Amino acid sequence: MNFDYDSEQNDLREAVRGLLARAYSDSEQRRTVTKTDPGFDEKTWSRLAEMGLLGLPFAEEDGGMGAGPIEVAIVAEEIGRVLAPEPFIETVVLAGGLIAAVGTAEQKGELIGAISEGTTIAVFAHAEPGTRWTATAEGVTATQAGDGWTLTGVKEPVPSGARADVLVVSAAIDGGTGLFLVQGDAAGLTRTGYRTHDGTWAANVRLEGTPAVALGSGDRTAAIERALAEARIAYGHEAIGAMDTALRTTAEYLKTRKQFGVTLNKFQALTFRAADMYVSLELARSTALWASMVADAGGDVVAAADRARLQTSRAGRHIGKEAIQLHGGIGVTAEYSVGHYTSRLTAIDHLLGDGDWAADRLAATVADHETVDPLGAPYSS
Amino acid sequence: MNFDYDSEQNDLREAVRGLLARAYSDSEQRRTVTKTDPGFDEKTWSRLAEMGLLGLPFAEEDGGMGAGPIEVAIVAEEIGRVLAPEPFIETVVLAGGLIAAVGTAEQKGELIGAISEGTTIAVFAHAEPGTRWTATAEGVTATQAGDGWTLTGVKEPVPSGARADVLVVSAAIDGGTGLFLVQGDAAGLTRTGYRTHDGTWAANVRLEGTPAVALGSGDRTAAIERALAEARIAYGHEAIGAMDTALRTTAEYLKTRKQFGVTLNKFQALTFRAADMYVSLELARSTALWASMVADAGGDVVAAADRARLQTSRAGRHIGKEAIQLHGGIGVTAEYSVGHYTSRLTAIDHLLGDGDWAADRLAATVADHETVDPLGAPYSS
Amino acid sequence: MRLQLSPELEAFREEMRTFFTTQVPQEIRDTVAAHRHPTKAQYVEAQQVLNAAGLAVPHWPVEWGGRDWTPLQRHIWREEMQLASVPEPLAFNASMIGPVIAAFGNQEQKERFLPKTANLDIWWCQGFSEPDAGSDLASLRTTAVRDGDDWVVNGQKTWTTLGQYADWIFCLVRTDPTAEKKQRGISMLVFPMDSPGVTLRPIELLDGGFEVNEVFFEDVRVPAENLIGEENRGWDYAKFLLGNERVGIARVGATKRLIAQAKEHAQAITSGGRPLAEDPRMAARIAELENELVALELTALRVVANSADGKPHPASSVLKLRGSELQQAATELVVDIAGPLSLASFAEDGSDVPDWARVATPSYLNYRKVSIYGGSNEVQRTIIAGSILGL
Amino acid sequence: MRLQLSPELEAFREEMRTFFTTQVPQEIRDTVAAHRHPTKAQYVEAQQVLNAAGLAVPHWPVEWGGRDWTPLQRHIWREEMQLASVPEPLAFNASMIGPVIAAFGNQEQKERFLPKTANLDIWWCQGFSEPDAGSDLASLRTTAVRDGDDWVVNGQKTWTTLGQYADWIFCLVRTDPTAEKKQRGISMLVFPMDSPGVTLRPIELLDGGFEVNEVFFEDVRVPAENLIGEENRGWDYAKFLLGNERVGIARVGATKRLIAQAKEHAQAITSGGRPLAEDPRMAARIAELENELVALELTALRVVANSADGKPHPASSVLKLRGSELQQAATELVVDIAGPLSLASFAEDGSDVPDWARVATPSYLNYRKVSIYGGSNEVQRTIIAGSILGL
Repeated sequence: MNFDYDSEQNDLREAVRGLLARAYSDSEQRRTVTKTDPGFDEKTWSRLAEMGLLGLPFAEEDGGMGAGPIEVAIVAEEIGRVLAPEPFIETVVLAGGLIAAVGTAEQKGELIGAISEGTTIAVFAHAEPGTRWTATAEGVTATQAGDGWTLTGVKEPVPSGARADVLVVSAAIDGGTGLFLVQGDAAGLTRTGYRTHDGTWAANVRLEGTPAVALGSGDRTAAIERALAEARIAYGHEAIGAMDTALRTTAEYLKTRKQFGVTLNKFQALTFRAADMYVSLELARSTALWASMVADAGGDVVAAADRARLQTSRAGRHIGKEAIQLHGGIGVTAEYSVGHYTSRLTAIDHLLGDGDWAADRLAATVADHETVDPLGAPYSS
Repeated sequence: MNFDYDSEQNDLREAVRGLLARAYSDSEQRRTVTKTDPGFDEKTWSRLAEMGLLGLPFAEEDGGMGAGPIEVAIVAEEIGRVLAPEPFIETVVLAGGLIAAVGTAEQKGELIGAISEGTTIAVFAHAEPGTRWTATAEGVTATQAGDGWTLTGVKEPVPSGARADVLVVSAAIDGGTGLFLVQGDAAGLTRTGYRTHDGTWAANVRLEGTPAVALGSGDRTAAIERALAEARIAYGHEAIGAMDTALRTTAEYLKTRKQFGVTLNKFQALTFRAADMYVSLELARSTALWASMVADAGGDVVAAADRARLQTSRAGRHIGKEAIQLHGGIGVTAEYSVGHYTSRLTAIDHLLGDGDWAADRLAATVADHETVDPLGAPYSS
Repeated sequence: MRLQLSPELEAFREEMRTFFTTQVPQEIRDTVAAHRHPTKAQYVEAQQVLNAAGLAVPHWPVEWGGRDWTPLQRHIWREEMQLASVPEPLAFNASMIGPVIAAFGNQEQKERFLPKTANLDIWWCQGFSEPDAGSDLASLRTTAVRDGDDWVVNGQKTWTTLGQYADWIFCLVRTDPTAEKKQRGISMLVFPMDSPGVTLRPIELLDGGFEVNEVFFEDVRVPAENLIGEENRGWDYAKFLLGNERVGIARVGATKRLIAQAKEHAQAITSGGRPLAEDPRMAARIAELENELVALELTALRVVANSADGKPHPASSVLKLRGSELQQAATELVVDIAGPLSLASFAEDGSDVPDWARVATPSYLNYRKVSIYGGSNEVQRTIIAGSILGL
Repeated sequence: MRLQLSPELEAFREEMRTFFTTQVPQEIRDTVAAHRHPTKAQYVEAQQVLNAAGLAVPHWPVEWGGRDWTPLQRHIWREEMQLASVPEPLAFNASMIGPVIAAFGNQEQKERFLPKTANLDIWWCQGFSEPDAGSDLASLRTTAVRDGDDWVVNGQKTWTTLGQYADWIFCLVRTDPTAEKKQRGISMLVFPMDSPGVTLRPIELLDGGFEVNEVFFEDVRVPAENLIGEENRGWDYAKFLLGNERVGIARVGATKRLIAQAKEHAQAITSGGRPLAEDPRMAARIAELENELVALELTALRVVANSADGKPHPASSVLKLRGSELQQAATELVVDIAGPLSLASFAEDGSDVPDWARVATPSYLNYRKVSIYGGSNEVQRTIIAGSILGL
């Protein structure tokens, strides 16, 4: 049992941090990039690919780096640290993860390599206006058409849905939810992209008899549940990076900003609140690190993801609100960095299930155990 | 619409405050009184009677003063201010209230006068080990025996249950819950009294074929619900008085206690928390005052009581905890006053339904209204 | 103690409710209800409808359009306005500079400004805060130097709300740098925003909107007659004005409207096969928020019912503090009801996400300001601890 | 990064679990599990069982009974002890004076005190806090004046936990009133509680129990050889000692036990015709608390896993702060589950209220202390803000 990165993992972190620090050395750079479609920097995307980050979790025979959840978490945390808008989790963890999990050898050969090289951006089109954080699809239905399929319905919001070259779409089939591949230029596909409050971009994806290829076959709800859990853990690490910067920015501001002739860190009511932010951050960090270790150890990743999500949601709201309040007016402006961290933390919180949602799922299981042992079953396989 | 006491009400408040200030000028006096059965001062009880307080809400023709919920609230708040242990709400609002509401002319004539004069202490034996804040009885059942009744079962905890001369007992009957009068010396009645954490006394009341007289007849669940609501409002005012003293005691302590060479009120983190205590107190005070005005106006007293209870419960926990924490070690000792206020607030909170209980009842009604108008229906009849 | 409103007040409330819901253009009220920013034209039209009916500046002296109402009447007027989603009379006109001119201006200034201020023919903005003088207003640096019949103003203001719409600005400037107490030596000047040397820079906020600005002054010449009240007394006028600012800051009516909308939305959202509104924890969360709001409204009523004698009720300082917390809790509730839909914040045509869900998070982020402006919650706690608890 | 314990540590944990649940008398563990205060005899018996097995003072130097365990092993040892409701070795002996004597005492003192201290043959109590020196320990007033071969001690101590059982006291006294830095001039003396001039007054707490005391010293003569370490270095020893005090202060195992009991009780209580445990809000409340505790346990593991090199992990200061909050939240949960039954706190025979419900509120009230003693949560926030955030 230990929480230390090994030297390769430390090297990875330093490398990613360096790359992203150059790309987003201040929040103005990010603001410029996010103002226009696709909402991220294609050049930075290529650099992530060159560094091998886009193939990190995939098997080497599929064209990946054969690394694991710990390495993915390291990248996610660094992304959160500077709010890099590149769709790393959407492409690598969600879409890529599903392709790697249920795709045929042929599909993997075709897509995993292309994703790893950065030449193909794939995203998971799953959320529907009528559903709420489920692992199943209802609004989009799949119909067999000859040896292919056609999809009809609406997916929204789909992060980076307008930019994606390939969409992994969940759709209702007989006896469950299936997964399908839809090309960006497919017939009967209408994508309307828009900017979201946190500076990323999302889309309405309308499918009208759109031709699609089955990704694997049959009901894939379990695979979706697992991929969503892995993404929740990765977003949790992105949130940790964001909270870390938000807290450091706030502490720095308290040390330098003067009111009534003294710096704000002379006001104990403010410094105590910063201390409470630190407490929230460290507790969430421990839980996020643990969740990625559970995934790495092959434990119950869905349960671990719910725990990480609950803790991160509570911490993200606490830190996001306090970071602005302790700054005062400048905190609500788009010209200063800290508010964007609050905005992104709010987005992450609502992407795949918020804290109350996770608490309700955990509440359904409290009777199943006497005490929770994070080092024991079901977390450590 | 106004929140001011009229001159008579102000006089009443001053008189009660004066009487109780003499009886419990410091917390040691109260500690001595509460250490031994019956846990209150019979002399003080007589003085309350002489001042007419024990007959306050009863009709003059029944031997009461013909006053209303506002006057009862004034007395309750003064009781809370010094934590007077006398069973005013138990006897006057609950037992007396039920007798006045459903008793026959004869029963009223016999008991209301005696309660008002302080010669008879009656309490409502309603809680049962197996139930949780309901208006009905299950554990105690009533059986017709000739022209009388016998009761069998257990009531606990019953505030002042061992001292009471007369018990108003709720019991399961065909088609609901009936009310019955049981004399303190009745056959088959076993009462085991004990001290409770807040310095009051309660009892286990065991009935084994105990003879009883019906108070009114038939199902009295509605009358019980109403009496419990009136008691919740009165306890709310007792809590306001207790919170007020707890906050004033804490503020005084911060002004006088020195640490690191300065008085504690130089520490902004502490004074801000005292400010938050004030906010909780004033919001709860407004709600409690309003609830007694609703009762006075003949509005929906049950709904108003739930609102007051929720607000008072949240405020009582907040203020009770902070009062101790801002004092430090001395706050958890029985030799200093403030902890007893926390203890009593905790007792009040669990007597007739806590904040979550009230919130659940209110939650069942949120869909019934678009907005809440505290001056409109159903509160202002 | 009495719960009911008197028959007269009941009638008054009914009169207000009827007027606001029938006389103010629906499309303006829809904009407010949808949490979109009204246009300048909409603000002006709404205030002029109110002013024509004598409902724009009831708290002013009668001779300038006031109604001599009791604090309770003013409370009802304001709450009904918010409940009906009517844009309130522009605070800078109705609650700030108007009352200051009425109280401290000379007769000529009153005649020149008050009617146009009440009718929003002049749109005023506020020049108080500066980059290094936020909560610590008294340390402001903008200077005004007397030169002949003019004051020459140099410096910078910030957080000037809706300055982009403003015709005139009322400004705190330092006229006596030598005064040993920095509160002294401050004066209040008013001048047109199109005066030579005035430049304005809009500041984008987190919701993508522009409602505050930086204003720069470079050798702006202001005629001496534009000094309000006495020279170097500006601090007193500012305190008087900020006192008015706290009035109605509880915003109970607006939060009631927010919660009512949230309940409607929670009925429309499906979660686990049933309306989200029927989820026990969601229902309890709404019930708790409604109850907190009842407590706040009752506290506001206590304050207004008791402040007839002029001096503010001690509990009044609670209103801004808790009022802002409940506004923020209500906007957060709406975001959580929108859930995954809240991501589609800037969606336009071609989106299947309902409009309320799109504006949810921008509103939530924008409302972080309400615990900061108009005397931050930290300032309110300082007042409570100091003035009320004597700490 | 690795989740699993090594096979060796798994075996170690199993060994601890087996020992604690089979070798420590059940009736002592039942007392602890029932939140009753153990008797002196029970404390002594439990510690001597542990000491006989080398499990009382594993963190001491090996020659005095230590085991040279890693921080992670010590963590597992402590957590398993709490999970099994075993009374922990008396902190004043095992975590405070023992390590101080081992580190700073002379050989004679070590031989004289350490074996008896480990075996609880000597029951130690702490003489640090004074009526006017709580969190501000350095301003203590109790004096020790040298007189021949003795020190003569005068003054008063307070919050002396379980002093009524104590054989000896370790005491901070001022030996150099002239030292300009008040931290200097303090020394540590040890002496028997039955020394002439020592009187003890028990302080009743809110739960009706007596666990703290005032101790008065009137011309108490203490032989010079009872000075621990060097004269006027007492402050350093106190800091060293209070550092140890923070170890294991998260009390995760104890809180786990509390929550497990709470869940059991919630199954037994009927509310609205079903077990209270099935109420959605109660279940969610328990789930949130369990999750907070998981986060705390993982943070504690992070700290111990990384503090092998000696210097404490920055996050360690979180443990006391959140650990006390979660202990308090768990006791509050039990009170709310007991509901109306929680009133019957001091019921005895003839009550139908289960024992756990009777002790619920007294425990809740008593646990208010855990955020006050051993460095109040305010002190912890000061440490975090200062040492970690540099504020």
